[in-house]
Amino acid sequence: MIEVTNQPIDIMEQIKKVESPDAGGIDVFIGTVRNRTRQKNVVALEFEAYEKMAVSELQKIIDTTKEKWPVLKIAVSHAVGRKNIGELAVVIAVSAAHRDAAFQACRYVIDTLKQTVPIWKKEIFDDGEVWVSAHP
Amino acid sequence: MIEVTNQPIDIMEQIKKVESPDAGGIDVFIGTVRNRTRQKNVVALEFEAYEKMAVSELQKIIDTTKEKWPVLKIAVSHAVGRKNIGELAVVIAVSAAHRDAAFQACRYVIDTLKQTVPIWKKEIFDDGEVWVSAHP
Amino acid sequence: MRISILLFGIAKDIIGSKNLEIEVNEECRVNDLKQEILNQYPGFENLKHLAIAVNNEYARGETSIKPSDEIALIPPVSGG
Amino acid sequence: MRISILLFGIAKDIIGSKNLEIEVNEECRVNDLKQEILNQYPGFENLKHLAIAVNNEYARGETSIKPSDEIALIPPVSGG
Repeated sequence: MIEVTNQPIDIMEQIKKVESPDAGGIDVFIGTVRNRTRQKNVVALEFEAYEKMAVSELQKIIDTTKEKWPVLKIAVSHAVGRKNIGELAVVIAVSAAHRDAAFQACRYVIDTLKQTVPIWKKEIFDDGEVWVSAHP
Repeated sequence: MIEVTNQPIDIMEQIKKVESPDAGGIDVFIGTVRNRTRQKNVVALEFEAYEKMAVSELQKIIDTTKEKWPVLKIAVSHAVGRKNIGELAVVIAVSAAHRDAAFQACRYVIDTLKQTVPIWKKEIFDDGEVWVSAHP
Repeated sequence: MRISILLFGIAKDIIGSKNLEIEVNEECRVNDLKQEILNQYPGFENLKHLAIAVNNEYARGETSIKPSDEIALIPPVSGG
Repeated sequence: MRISILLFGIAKDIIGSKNLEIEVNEECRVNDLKQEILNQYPGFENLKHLAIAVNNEYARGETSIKPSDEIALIPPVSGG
């Protein structure tokens, strides 16, 4: 249920992974490449991952999430490589019997992913590039 | 961006409606028909809507949501008719520049939809049927 | 005057029809109509609550009703 | 002993390579390695923080390092 991929992420494939007859709700978060950041025009993002560790950190997040909320299944797909405006950076799908757990768990996965998973994002502008969050 | 339909809901169609180059995140809630409720096996759900009013109440929810959070686009599709286990009852997609607004707005839409939109759900069991929430 | 009312969900089951025709006084407000319905169909007393929509909007009790209005009974909703 | 370190993101740019070979004392802990890297490559001082992973896990400062370990520099992450 974890994938770090240089191919375009298939949203429906991620959703199908978490479908269940026990599910009353599925929450899906889709991170897309935005055209602006801090008042500058973004041309593209370039994602790099320490793949083995990224997968194991994502597995830890999924395990913790399942301890914290009564969810059924969790799927995470994160992109690596160059992604243009509107393309997908990450898709997280969480199914649960009740929607409250699905929403809270999905939010927790993306928030924690951004803090701990060894994936790095470079913003590419017309006039340069910046590794996001690297500097204080 | 609002649809009350007796056809199967197309999740990707709803997501495509809210895509935007300004979007950094899309949150999608998918309500699916669950096989159990209050310790009983559900065979199917039957949804009925007062369609014109349902659409206008959904529009009010969308308008209020856009006042409360900085979101870009909101799409809501709700099913009517008989839906079997695993089929889709509702899909809500919300795009925003930042994920916090997308999550909160999506949650608000489904929570408020369940309180105000004139749509009714009948649970069909092996041994009978019940209009959900009708009685105290 | 004669009022035509749209019925949905359990309201349809209680009355056994998709529509209800009911005779009310000329100066009829939403509260009066609701009372008249409860008098004629005590089954509604068992519901958690019962709202009335006038022209596709939830109506307050004091709203006046005309025969040309589109009126609907709104039993407790349960979409989603 | 000689340690091989995997580099990602801005760490790769600072050192100008995907790998760093570095000579450290036999009894080397994660904190010692980090100090040695900061001494040799002051560019890392400007980062918000710098973690070290040993065998695909975030490592504590007191963790001992063996040449057979898979070691990586983890500059501030920014996935999602």
